[in-house]
Amino acid sequence: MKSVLIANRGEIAVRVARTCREMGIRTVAVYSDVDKNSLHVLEADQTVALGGSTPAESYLDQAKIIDAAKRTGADAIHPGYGFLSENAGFAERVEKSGLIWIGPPASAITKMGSKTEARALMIDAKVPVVPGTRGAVSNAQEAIEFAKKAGFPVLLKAAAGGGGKGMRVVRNEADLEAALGAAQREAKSAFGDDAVYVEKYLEEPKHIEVQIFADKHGNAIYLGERECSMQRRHQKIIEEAPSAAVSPELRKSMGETAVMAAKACGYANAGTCEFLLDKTGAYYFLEMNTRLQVEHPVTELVTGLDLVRLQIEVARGNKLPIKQEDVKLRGHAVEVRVYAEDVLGGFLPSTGKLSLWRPPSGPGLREDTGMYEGSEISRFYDPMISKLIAFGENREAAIDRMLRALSEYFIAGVMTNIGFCKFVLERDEFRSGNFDTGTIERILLPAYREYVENCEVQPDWLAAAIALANRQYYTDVTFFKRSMADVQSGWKTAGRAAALNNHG
Amino acid sequence: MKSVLIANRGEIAVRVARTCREMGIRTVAVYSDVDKNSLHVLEADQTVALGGSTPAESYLDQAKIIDAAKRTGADAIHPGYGFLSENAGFAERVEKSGLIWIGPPASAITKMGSKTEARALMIDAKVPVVPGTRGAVSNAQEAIEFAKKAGFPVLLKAAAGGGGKGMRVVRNEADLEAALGAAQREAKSAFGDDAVYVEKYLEEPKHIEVQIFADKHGNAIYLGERECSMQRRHQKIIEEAPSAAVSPELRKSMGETAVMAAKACGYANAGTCEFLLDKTGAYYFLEMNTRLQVEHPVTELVTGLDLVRLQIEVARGNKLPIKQEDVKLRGHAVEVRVYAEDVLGGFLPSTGKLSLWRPPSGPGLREDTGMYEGSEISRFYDPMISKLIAFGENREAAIDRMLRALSEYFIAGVMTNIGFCKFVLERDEFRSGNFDTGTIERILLPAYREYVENCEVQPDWLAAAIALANRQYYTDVTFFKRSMADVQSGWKTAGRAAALNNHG
Amino acid sequence: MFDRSNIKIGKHEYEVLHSESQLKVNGKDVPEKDFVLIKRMARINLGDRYKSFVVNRNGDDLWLLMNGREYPLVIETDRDRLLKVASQNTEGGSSGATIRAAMPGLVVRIAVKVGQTVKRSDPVLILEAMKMENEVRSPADGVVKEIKVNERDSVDKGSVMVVLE
Amino acid sequence: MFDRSNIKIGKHEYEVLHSESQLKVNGKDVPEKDFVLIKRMARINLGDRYKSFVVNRNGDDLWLLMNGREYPLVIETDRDRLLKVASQNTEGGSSGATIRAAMPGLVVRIAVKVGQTVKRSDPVLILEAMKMENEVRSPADGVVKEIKVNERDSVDKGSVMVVLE
Repeated sequence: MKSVLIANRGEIAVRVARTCREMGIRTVAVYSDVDKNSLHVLEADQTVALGGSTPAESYLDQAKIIDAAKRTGADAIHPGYGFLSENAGFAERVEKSGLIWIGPPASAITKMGSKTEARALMIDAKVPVVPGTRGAVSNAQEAIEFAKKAGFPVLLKAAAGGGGKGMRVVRNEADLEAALGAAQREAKSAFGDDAVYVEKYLEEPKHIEVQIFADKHGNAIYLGERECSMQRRHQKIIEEAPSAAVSPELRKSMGETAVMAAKACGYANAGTCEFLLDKTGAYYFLEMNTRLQVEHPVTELVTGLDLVRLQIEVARGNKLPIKQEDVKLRGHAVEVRVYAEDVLGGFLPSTGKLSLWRPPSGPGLREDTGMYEGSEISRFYDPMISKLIAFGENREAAIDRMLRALSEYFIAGVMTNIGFCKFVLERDEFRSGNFDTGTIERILLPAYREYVENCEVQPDWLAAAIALANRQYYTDVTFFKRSMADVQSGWKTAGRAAALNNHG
Repeated sequence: MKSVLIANRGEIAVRVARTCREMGIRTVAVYSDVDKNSLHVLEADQTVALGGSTPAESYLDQAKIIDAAKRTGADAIHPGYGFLSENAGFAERVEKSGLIWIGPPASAITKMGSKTEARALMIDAKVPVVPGTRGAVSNAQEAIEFAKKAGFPVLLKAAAGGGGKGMRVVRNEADLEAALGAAQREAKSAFGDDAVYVEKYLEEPKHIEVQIFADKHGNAIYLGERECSMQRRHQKIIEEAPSAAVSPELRKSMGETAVMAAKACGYANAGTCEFLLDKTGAYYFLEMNTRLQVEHPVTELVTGLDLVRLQIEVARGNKLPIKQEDVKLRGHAVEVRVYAEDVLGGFLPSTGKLSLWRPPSGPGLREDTGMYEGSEISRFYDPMISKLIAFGENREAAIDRMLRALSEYFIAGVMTNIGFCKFVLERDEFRSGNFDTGTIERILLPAYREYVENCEVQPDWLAAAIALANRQYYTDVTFFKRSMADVQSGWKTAGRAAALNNHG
Repeated sequence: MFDRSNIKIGKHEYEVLHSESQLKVNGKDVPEKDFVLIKRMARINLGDRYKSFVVNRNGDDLWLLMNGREYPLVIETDRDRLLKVASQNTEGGSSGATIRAAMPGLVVRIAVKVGQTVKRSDPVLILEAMKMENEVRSPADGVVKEIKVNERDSVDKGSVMVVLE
Repeated sequence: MFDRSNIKIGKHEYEVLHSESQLKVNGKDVPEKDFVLIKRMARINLGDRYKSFVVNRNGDDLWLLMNGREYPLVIETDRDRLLKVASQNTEGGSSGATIRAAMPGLVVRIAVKVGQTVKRSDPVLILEAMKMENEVRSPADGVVKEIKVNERDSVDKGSVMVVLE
């Protein structure tokens, strides 16, 4: 494998390209029209324009991507996460084109990718699963029947899903039909497949996932768990490794279960078994993600391994270079997904240009991003600015380090969730480790709203500081930035400056 | 300890402030006039202007610094490295003022800080040392006498020195007097002390140093070694942990020797024993640095510890939280000191403004810096832009990661040593681990000069790319930057643009 | 002598008076505090912990960004008021208007030609004063009758620069 | 229709003709290559590995920054030639080598005298900067024609210190 086409964008495309470069592998980036000035384009050895701006026209267009690989002489495709990463049809098409697929066999994706089929397989393998429908429901009536039997609330889930898309909690019968329609539409648009199934909704569980790795020679290992319960709208915001709720014994038990699950479907490459963990310590198989996860860096920091490197080694047909007993966890890692969004406005994306961007750095800190100062957060894609990952000797140190890092982050141009994440990281609910997948929406978001409303910011000082900052802005020649548009018309500039100050 | 004054500037001041913030300790920054827009000023909770621009007027002014600590209510002083960090008089003065000194006892600094006294102490403790004069030489004649006895070449070293300043290799008698004068002047200007002594200059040794840590209760441990042989003009450029030349047995032997040395002088806090290692595996005590080292991050990455946190814990009077058997090394770390300098012009500093600065990031990478886009590299201080540290599962992976990182680094405004460091990291001399403190100047620098002179850059392509870049610069409105000076007069802008292009 | 800034953060209004040695907010003295502004990154020491903010300019809009949140911001300084007076200083009318310099300055650019039709608030010229380029706009619809200055001319306060008809 | 750019990198000169669909360098067609320019960060695919560079503008000077090294760069486009008509700008070249200060600093010691013969890489003077004494060596064989600085003088970056012939 000498050349890899990365069928993705943003931070994960950059992240995969980085390891490829470290391994001496040439990278090919693909990009939509919107992304032509993206970092993943800059970081590749070669680039192919896919055209279009919607995912369907670009990163989901299988023919265009395979054609790009052929034209550039790539001999493998890495799908990243999202987009085509869990599309078994695509994986098959890639391999039929004579290219290496850096991911699990299409057959395993099919089995695990359909959540309904995966559930059946797990039941056969004696892995505990959450009660739910046998397969996708074809109409609202089927869903209602199951819900009445199991009891509300229930959870609608896209069979091909991930990342919270096509997911809905339904608390009573009246809402079910509308929610099902919405979930199916979302699923269709996100994954090209509208199959949705229904599960009993467990109240206040933890979302714990186990990273597994398997090679093509029947070896499989687990790399510890990740704590992913800090979610809003079913999307993870803060992830950790290890989980404060998982003892060494439980880790071993869940890890071995995850390896069993992988072996049951003939798995190879990186995969993640998601479990719900209840307060008694019982856990239920939720689904298996047959790809790299967004939050894989926390595992990398506590194991010292590079998971993309392992993916490539396994895809090359090599044996796993480590055995289970070589996996030694050390310290603690926390990841925060920094989003451009209006938290109190319902986590709505905040689009715009990153007119100022000074990310934190220093000891124990990693940042994975596809952004740079001047980047646009567009409406076409996920508004994630970066993933910030902090390592510490223990959980307290890692969390304190993350708080320090967030306090260093300067962003202008868009609203972000940084203030909210700082708030969460300081709260007892988070510090204690006693939180579940509903803690943010049930407790922390209302508390944050109240905190913001009653926030004593010593406004006199702030006003004074702003006045000084404004004065400095007009007298300090060092850092003033303007666009070329202003150069071309002095009038526009002067007009803007005057208008700016006449605003009051 | 609730508040720490950091008596330093640049990346180390920022690095110390970061850990303080993580520990909930308030930080006070001090700064010279030149540094008023520095990052370490922005990252502190409180700031005190020292005035002046030379070190003597600012970071070396003991009275000003202690006064700043008093006025801001700081209860401890962290000296960083360089400046007053190894000044026993200052350490004593700090403690007499009722402040905590985050460093070793003044008595240990005195013993170890004078290289001549340290040598005597080590000889008594049966630690092997390099042959040299008993103490500082008072005139050239003394130096010549020793050199004739021990044989040329000899090494002149500032008794209070560090960082290559006040150091000169002398290969024959004729050069000795002039070299001594230069070394004394440099020593005086850098450390306020012109004492210089003479050692036999060992040809082709490795520079290996051992990080030690001691508390005030008699406990001392070693945290493995660092390989620091990649030097130019006696200044380290590339450091690693562990060293490819150190076996587990040698590590234990050198570590235990270093701990002995620490105990011999009643040491507490972080310290580094520098050794010369010859090709037979014999090692000689060179000196002990009684402070944090520039290259401490490589040790942090392989041990998983935060050395500044440990410094603060020990300074608080706490016992070391770990024992020798808890120190577990994992993986490999490489540090590159990115300097603003003209490598082929004799490593001369390159001053200017970082008009473009895009540091690398991502997996396994840490950057410690006091810079940001727009920062000035001034002639008053060390022209280090940042320390880049790469971690990998093994030495190869760490080096490849560093190469990847350096290839991502975009800097405009000054020349840098990035191209040279990439060249070194790719060479067999470095890859093999078989290099010594003279390898850069003896082999790699001439090889680099030849490489650059014969470099085939496919100039046609480069010319075409520059033409396109230039066109885009004038048509792409997105990223054009100008200073406020241009805003004030549209004519100046137009004139400059024209002049710019009339250059041919 | 004090500079005055009126600051509106969200719905809260403040009058800030600043001189070399003193700061007053809403009439009350506020002693010197630790305030750092680098690039556009601002940090002020408010008690034990510092507060960071950025003032973001998006076209004509000003926003305060703090803790990931945006607050609408309005700033009016003495200079702004002077400019306002300047634009009122121009003698308007349906026909025939004179554009005078409201302050001493340097004519940086002239955007109109004799005989050119201009509408009210069209840019007429740029006067550099107080280290800023200040746009002088037409006070009325009309035709440029006479231009009494050249680019690079210094003008005194009150001198006629352009005559419209 | 082609746009023309004349590029001089160090001592090498190139004529680049570019249209929407074609690129010619020194008269030879060069097929399309992978070229990315974001912010001022440029990356071009030259075979297996990419090459990154930045074009840096410092006042009137252009520099190519590549692999940490600076190369003086001159770009003249068609547009520049049009502008040149107005202001003729020719540079009187000198044939002898000049030794310029590579950075601002303090002249600590001058090791040569006027009339002295020096060889390439002979020490000429010591410039103190960044707390280090930096030896400045002769770039060529020659005779010292003029010494424009004295010991203890401060010099700016780029200023001529010694002229050889």
